Amino acid sequence: MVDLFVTIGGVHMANPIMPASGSIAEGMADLVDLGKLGAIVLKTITPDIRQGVKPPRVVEYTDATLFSIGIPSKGPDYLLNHTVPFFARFGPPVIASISADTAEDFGTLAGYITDPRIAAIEANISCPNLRAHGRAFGMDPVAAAEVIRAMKANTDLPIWAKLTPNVGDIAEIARAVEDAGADAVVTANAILGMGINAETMTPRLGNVVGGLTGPAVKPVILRMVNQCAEAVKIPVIGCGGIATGEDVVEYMLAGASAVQIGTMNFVHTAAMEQSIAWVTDYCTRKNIARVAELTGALKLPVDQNSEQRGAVAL
Amino acid sequence: MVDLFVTIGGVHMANPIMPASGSIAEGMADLVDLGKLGAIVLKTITPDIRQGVKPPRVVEYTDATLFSIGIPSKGPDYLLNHTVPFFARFGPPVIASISADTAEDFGTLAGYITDPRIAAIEANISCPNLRAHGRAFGMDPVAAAEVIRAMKANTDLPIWAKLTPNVGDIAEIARAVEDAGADAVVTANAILGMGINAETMTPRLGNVVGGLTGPAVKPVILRMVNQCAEAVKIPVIGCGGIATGEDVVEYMLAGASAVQIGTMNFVHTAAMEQSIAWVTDYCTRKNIARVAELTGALKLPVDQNSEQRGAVAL
Amino acid sequence: MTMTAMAKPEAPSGCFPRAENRCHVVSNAPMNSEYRLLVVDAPETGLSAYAGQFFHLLCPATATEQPFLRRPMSIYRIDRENGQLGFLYKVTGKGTRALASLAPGDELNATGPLGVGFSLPEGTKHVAMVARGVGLATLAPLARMARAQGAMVTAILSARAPEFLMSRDELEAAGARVIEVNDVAGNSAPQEVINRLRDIHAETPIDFMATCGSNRLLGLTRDLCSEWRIPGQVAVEAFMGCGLGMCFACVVPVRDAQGHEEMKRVCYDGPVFGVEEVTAW
Amino acid sequence: MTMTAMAKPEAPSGCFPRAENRCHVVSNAPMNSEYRLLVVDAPETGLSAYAGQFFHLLCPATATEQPFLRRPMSIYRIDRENGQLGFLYKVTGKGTRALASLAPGDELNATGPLGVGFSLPEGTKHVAMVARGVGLATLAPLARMARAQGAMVTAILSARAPEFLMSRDELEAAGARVIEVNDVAGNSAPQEVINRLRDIHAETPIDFMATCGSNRLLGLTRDLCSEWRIPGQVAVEAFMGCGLGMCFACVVPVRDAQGHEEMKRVCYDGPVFGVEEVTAW
Ligand SMILES: Cc1cc2nc3c(=O)[nH]c(=O)nc-3n(C[C@H](O)[C@H](O)[C@H](O)COP(=O)(O)OP(=O)(O)OC[C@H]3O[C@@H](n4cnc5c(N)ncnc54)[C@H](O)[C@@H]3O)c2cc1C
Ligand SMILES: Cc1cc2nc3c(=O)[nH]c(=O)nc-3n(C[C@H](O)[C@H](O)[C@H](O)COP(=O)(O)OP(=O)(O)OC[C@H]3O[C@@H](n4cnc5c(N)ncnc54)[C@H](O)[C@@H]3O)c2cc1C
Ligand SMILES: Cc1cc2nc3c(=O)[nH]c(=O)nc-3n(C[C@H](O)[C@H](O)[C@H](O)COP(=O)(O)O)c2cc1C
Ligand SMILES: Cc1cc2nc3c(=O)[nH]c(=O)nc-3n(C[C@H](O)[C@H](O)[C@H](O)COP(=O)(O)O)c2cc1C
Ligand code: FES
Ligand code: FES
Repeated sequence: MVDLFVTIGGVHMANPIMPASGSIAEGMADLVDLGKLGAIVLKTITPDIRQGVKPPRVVEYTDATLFSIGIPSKGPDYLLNHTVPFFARFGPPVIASISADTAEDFGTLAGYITDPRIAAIEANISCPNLRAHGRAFGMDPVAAAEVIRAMKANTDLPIWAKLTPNVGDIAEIARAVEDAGADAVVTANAILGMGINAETMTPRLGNVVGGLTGPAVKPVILRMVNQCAEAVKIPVIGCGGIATGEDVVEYMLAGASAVQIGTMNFVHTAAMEQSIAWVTDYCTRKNIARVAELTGALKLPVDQNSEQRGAVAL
Repeated sequence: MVDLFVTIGGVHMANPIMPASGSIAEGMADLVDLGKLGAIVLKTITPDIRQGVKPPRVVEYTDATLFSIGIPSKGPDYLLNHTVPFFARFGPPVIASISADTAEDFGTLAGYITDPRIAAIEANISCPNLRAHGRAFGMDPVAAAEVIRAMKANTDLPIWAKLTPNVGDIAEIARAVEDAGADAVVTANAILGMGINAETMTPRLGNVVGGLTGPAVKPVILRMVNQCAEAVKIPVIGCGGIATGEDVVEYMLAGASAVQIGTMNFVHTAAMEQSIAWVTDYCTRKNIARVAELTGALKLPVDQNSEQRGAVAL
Repeated sequence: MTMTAMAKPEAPSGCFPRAENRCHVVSNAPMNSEYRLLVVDAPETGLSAYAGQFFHLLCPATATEQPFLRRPMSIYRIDRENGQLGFLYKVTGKGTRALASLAPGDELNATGPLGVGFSLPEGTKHVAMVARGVGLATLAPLARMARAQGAMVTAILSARAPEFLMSRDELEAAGARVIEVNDVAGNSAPQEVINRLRDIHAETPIDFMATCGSNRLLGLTRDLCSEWRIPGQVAVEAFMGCGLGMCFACVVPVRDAQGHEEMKRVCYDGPVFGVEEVTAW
Repeated sequence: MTMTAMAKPEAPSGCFPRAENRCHVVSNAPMNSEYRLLVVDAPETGLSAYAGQFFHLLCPATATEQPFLRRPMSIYRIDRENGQLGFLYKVTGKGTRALASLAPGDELNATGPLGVGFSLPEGTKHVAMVARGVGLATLAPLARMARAQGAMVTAILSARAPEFLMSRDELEAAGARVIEVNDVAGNSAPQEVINRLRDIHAETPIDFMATCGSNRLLGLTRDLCSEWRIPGQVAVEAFMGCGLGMCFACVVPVRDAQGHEEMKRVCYDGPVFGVEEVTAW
């Protein structure tokens, strides 16, 4: 019997696999036994009610997608009165995700939704910071830390900081949010991208830019997870392009303590369940008693320090 | 007849298509008429002689590759005595590419290889800066600008600054090198990534990290080209995942004045020639007299300012 | 509360009303130069589909096409007796080209049934449906549903030219009266169709209308429904990510009775909406 | 100057010695449970290949495999008379699984001929070659080349078990004397092979050796060559990016006569090197 339990930033999980924010909603319960997941991460909400951006909202690539949704949100009351009760009944810990236009609003919202049915709050700091010309909070260590501090000041729930990959040095941001009190980091949100239709000479997305997600981004985010894991002591949750249990293992070897699966839920609703099964088999045949032993177990060359892994030399 | 001529940072080119540094070598001349290219960009050299990193040096993905080569270099004398004469005889302008451990070394090397057979020098600032713990020069606007200034002080040849995509705000770096005197920017080098073999629990590359290249990176680099083109007045050369003439057009619409094709040369040696033909057909059927008219011709929504394109909102 | 929401099935706890159905292809024959009919053997869950719902099809990778996302296809035929489902599709891009490569015996992974389909008010006597192109695929099972509820069905099928018209047989087999119009004959213009419908209504009053596939047809259906004060529904299309209401990619603006506009998910809140709810799409 | 460099063909200006050859598959039959022989009709440039060179094959996308990079395969048969090329390959991963799906009439895009192959010193009288596994594919055309130059050829073929042994016919047809050894019979251990070679050398002196496919065989070949003071060559394998000397992915450490080690490209400086040049790979 493989022990799949992990504890991530104060949250006890039956296994290290959970959906990424925005990749499941009520509809998933029509096909999948949500009780089997390590945790249930909800879609980001904002303090206000939002409709999201102009369609088209999705572009397809060979093994990636470019989505731009614009965080449609029904606000915190809907979350507490409808979404949380809906998902809480399945058993796994429920993780809320929030976003806001300013650090203070992050804090206020975190306080407002603090509730025993919520196990932790994920801070989606990839969204635009109104005070910084639309740059994401997560692109600046100071702004990122402010968000986490504002949230910690308003709630006792564990805070997971979901980093943006659109930075030069993600380890620096991870360190900043750790110092500000974050209980875990999620690495990472989507990579900013753009699609163009040559025939019409127009952007493929109503919002022009969107987030690149899906298997194609895995090598990039895997590297970032490794960089974060080397930089901080709090757990790192890997998220980016995971499709199979093998991907889960790769992320854990790179340093992740748990993982989130996003886009693949749209293509194969069984992706999370199958990944749990694959990881269990892997540990069994490798004689690994506890899945947590995989975290950071990558065998790196002894003669290479981590500084030598900070730049491309082609 | 479509006019394919473009002038990029002081270099006159018969068409806007050229190989990316490191994607062709003498062997290409055995299959392809190099005389048809817009320019011939040579592999990066360093002042010293280097053997490169430990194999394995390549990992394959669905439509991307992760390479880590380590810039093997035979040094500047070999460049001037062998490489330049070999490529100069084909006709298109020859662009040298250099890298070094410090800004001063960039300057010295640029001066040393200044030669009438070389039309411009590309500064590969994606390589590690020895003074900044291995972070790339191109990750820091100050270091990037220093490199360009050192080169400009030592040569009259046009300088193209080849940016690294491993930054949060590529427009900031583009502005810094423009201010330092760069004649064009190349956007961009490869995205830092990592591959792991779950079975062996080891990195897939001898060097652990490498550069992700090929079609999968196109949406990300296309976005960066658009950001650079909005930020600077000097020409932007698009480079990342281009496989077809359609990709070339997308890059030009996003703001590129010319493009470089890298990884696809390894798969289809005819990729550059076929792209030139496709772009010619495209312009013909769209009644576009000069290919240069495509640059920046993307029709953006009128109600969205460029700040709204700086972050992901999913 | 919108009318369509009434039809949303309640998920019985512990059982799953939707599934990734692993179906076997029975046939996948061309109907004309553009359309193909894909018939598959389907498991129980798949067969619980009703008119207006759709499936999200995993299109196979081929030598030339590797579609990443699934593709939505309306359910065209629900044959519970033979345990079969049918999809009528137009070969347009990489997903449908890949679908066209399926041969009898191949597996098709079809997630569904999905979405909220048509809901016919009890006691409906005469359903009029107007459709063009692939919209026909969506309306065919509605004809069967209406007949089973005892209503009469008149279907106006519109096409570019007579040779592109499909589903006449399917609809007639369902017990519908079929009227064909086409651009070549010049009798497919909105005003012509409106005149036809007025005549039909004068003969046997229409008390429910259904449409899909074109903004023009939606416009005329909405107008007639409002004039005759009868309910009408429209099946809407949108680019999809998940098909399950999770990604919010497939939204269209929907107006409620108070005139408030809200973005609704075609895959989960629809694809069938009241004609008065949908503005343009 | 390494010995192998002598064989590098000079590119005649204005014409292209290598090409993306668009070949048509003649046959692609399994030889045993692991190996297949792919025979294609090839254009002129492809047919200019010689022993030890390779082609970089574009493996087709299939429903389950989409290899992105090409795959290097040694030239196993060069049949200029019939305008055909043959590749003997082992089905191991996604590229070779995709190759296995090719049917007669399909197109194969084969870039080549590539690399520097074997070069037999003039006047060579007796070539001994030792190979195991797929290494046989590389050595078969060398037998023909040697016979054409008037040399006698002895080939020691090693395999796990007799049923995995291949190319006996191909080699005998080329005029080689073939000796089989295998692990089951217990006569394939290096010392056994060395003893065999000593006996052969005592009978008819060997003045050139060739090998490939295993570090153990390279070691014994290097030792015997140095003992007998004869030249020997080895065909090396490495993971490749471009196959054309452009990406520097396929390097191996190569030592020159002065003991200087340098990283050389298997695809462009090799794949055939002097046995004394290659350390381990
Ligand atoms: C609820 C619903 C039911 C549908 N029922 C049918 C049907 O019964 N028969 C039929 O032929 N078609 C139907 N369609 C349209 C069908 O989904 C598209 O034609 C198909 O997705 C095109 O895919 P492609 O890869 O061949 O084309 P491509 O043009 O290559 O598709 C590229 C992308 O655009 C999307 N796309 C393209 N056209 C459409 C469209 N009209 N609607 C939504 N997304 C689109 C694709 O899903 C894909 O993401 C339906 C669409 C929806 C939303
Ligand atoms: C010059 C040369 C000649 C060769 N000739 C033959 C031959 O005649 N017959 C034959 O069966 N094989 C030959 N090989 C080995 C053959 O190229 C590999 O078996 C093949 O690339 C495996 O690809 P795959 O996708 O099936 O396996 P995978 O394991 O899926 O390949 C994954 C990656 O590893 C690389 N790779 C895997 N194994 C090897 C290997 N042994 N050498 C180099 N790269 C490898 C692949 O190219 C690919 O990039 C040769 C290799 C070289 C370098
Ligand atoms: C349609 C869509 C909606 C998303 N919504 C959110 C969101 O609300 N909050 C958030 O933090 N991340 C959101 N994400 C990002 C994912 O949670 C995840 O970080 C990203 O998709 C990378 O993982 P993947 O490659 O497995 O999809 C969304 C992604 C997609 C594709
Ligand atoms: C094998 C390889 C070697 C490269 N060598 C160099 C180099 O020497 N200098 C450089 O500036 N970029 C180098 N690059 C980066 C390319 O020039 C290019 O920026 C990158 O590959 C993205 O383009 P692509 O997606 O078209 O390949 C190399 C890329 C590859 C794959
Ligand atoms: S397609 Fe994902 S919400 Fe409708
Ligand atoms: S494979 Fe590219 S240099 Fe050899």
